[in-house]
Amino acid sequence: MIYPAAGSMLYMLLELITAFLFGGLLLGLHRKIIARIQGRPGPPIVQHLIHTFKFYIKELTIPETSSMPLYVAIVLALSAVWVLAFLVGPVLLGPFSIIIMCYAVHKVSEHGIGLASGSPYTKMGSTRAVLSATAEMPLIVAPALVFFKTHTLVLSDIINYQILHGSLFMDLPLAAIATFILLLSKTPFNPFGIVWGKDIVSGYKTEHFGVIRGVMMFGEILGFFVLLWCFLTIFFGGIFNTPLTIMLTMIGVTIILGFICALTPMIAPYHSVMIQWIFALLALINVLFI
Amino acid sequence: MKIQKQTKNRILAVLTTLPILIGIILNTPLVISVAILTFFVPPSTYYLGLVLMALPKSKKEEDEREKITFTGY
Amino acid sequence: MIGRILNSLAEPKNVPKVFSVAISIILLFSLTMVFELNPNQLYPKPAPQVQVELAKQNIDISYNLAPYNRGGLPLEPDNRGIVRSQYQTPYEGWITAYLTPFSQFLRDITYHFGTTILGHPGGILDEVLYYTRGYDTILESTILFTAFTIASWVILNITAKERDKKEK
Amino acid sequence: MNDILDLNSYIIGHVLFGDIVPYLTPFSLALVITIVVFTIFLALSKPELRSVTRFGEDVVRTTTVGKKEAKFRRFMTILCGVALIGVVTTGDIFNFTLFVSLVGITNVGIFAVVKDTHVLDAAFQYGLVMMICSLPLFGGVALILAKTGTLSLGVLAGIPGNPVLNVGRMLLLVGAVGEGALAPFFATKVEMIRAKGAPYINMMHLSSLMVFTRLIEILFIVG
Repeated sequence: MIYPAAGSMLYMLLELITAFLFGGLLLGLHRKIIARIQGRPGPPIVQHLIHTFKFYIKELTIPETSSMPLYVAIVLALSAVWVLAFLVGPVLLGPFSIIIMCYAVHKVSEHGIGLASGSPYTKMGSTRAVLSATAEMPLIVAPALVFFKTHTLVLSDIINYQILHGSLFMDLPLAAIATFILLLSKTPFNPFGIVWGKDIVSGYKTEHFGVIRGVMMFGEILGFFVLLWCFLTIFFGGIFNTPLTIMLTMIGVTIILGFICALTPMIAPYHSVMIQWIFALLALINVLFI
Repeated sequence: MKIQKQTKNRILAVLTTLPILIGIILNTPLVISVAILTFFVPPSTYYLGLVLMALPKSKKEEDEREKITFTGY
Repeated sequence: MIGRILNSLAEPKNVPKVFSVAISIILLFSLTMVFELNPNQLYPKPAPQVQVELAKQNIDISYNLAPYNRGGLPLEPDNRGIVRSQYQTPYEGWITAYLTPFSQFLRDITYHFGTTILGHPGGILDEVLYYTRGYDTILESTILFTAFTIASWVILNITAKERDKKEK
Repeated sequence: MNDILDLNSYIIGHVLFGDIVPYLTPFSLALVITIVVFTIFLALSKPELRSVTRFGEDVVRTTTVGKKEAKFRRFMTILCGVALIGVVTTGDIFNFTLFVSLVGITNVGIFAVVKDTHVLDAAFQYGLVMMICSLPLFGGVALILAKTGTLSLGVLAGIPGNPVLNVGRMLLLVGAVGEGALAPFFATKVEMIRAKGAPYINMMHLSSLMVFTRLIEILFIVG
């Protein structure tokens, strides 16, 4: 059997598909855990993937009020951004700043998805997306601390640093917690998920069905995978640096996330912003320990 | 001349998948393959999805769907 | 308590106030610092008072531009003005003494218009900036004209419309 | 030690555009492509029909942006995109601040022509913040220039940090945060974003986040 060379396009494509399948399974596990904690049997673990594939053969409806071609293009942008983040991050171990950019563009597309359809519910969701862009704060604090500590933001160098000096989690525990909150705010059913809260039907996703929802879910699964991988690599890169250990810890972190999501209620918009801010400020205290 | 929606989608699906296939065959340099994957994976999935979505309609299912008349309200 | 602070931040009216307070706190902290700056940025020239004195004695009429005189003759490669440019260009210092006829007239009658000659739109300052900092000047005027565009659109389409409504 | 290399692994090249001298790294290349793609799509899209429901009525009304208004806002959107390309590629902090203020002005332009009073009120407050923050924005750069004698990021990357430079960075941060309506001052932005015209509003959000990502890089490079 011939393996594709690392860095070739076929290799990257295969990695992409693997990450998509694995991320989908992780989100399925997440849902299962939430159900079990709440005393329900819950859907099977493959359900999230099946859900995504199902949307690919469902009929696509585009509201007449929507702003075309933005309505379609912005969803494609959402998944394209995470494809880029995946290629730069886990596959090529490139600069972390590109992943920050991808997160920022993800916020923009969330906002755009909500606005483009013209429905009042999605508009509420997108207004909240702007509000929740304050999750920017942990995003600036964590890389800043990592940069001051390691003097580099290229992921491969960060990993090398951690192999030499031990994991960054030991030095920057508060920054790691802030990043964990960031990760938490990207998982489904999380307490900070004001943008897709059920109080506004489905937030910015209310109008999106059919193929376009499938593409969106593809992007979200990849995004979850990339953020999880970044969290593990940046703060635990010294311990978990083989594919197997990373996969196992990803499952572990997903279980923890499941527990948190199942046991916490949805927080009101301004309070959600406030809590994320408090964690970011806590991370700033970490500067004293460097 | 107006192209039918299904034909248009098929053409676009082919057009968006083609660069990926070409990239795999030619073994393009790193930066170009990253760019190709970023730009063409989401639209190709989208258009392939659109083609898939329309497929069952052209067969028996379409007739069966028409048989069931709506009797709500 | 924290919730109340955040709720007050949510009111757009309060935002400029909070912002200016934050800036003043930072500025107050920075005032306590010892500033030792890089002296390389100053170009050599006679002190302003000496420049004025020289102009009074009519030794060199170009000193009517005091305290901004940079010397040199326009478009004379052998007699360049003294400038410190950020980027090396072959045209450095060529145009620091160029004056429009009106500015020349101002310069000739009195030595009190130095700042005016320099600072009016199209004055030396623009030229000096252009030849020492390059495209920044274009960018600055772009910002200005964008602001003008917005203001004129608002005046033409909103204010004028309101006036017409009132007349009706 | 070169901070630009630490951040980006390698520099693709310099664009010799007069003397602004932008440089391209993988990071700024990704930003430029994102901005170009977004600007094209946002400029091409037509504004959405916003459905509005009112309490006590059983009707859903749709409203949209007027043609004249849409034209002007589209122009501002494109201008904002061009300014954003400047923000992410420039290799000179003073140009960076100028581009950031151009972005700020165009953002106000996008909202200044909306005919809802609450949006205009919020835009007015945002304009006030922008005017206030031009002091720290340009002051910070002036401080950096006075301390190091250079504005070029390529040179600044090699200069080690010191307290005065840190004050300059702090002022730059505050200024750019205000100019781009970033995190703590989101209130005006949220109010403004209730306006109609999805593509144009989205540009504003894009611009503030792009300014933010570029700002992080610049703060790392300086000092």
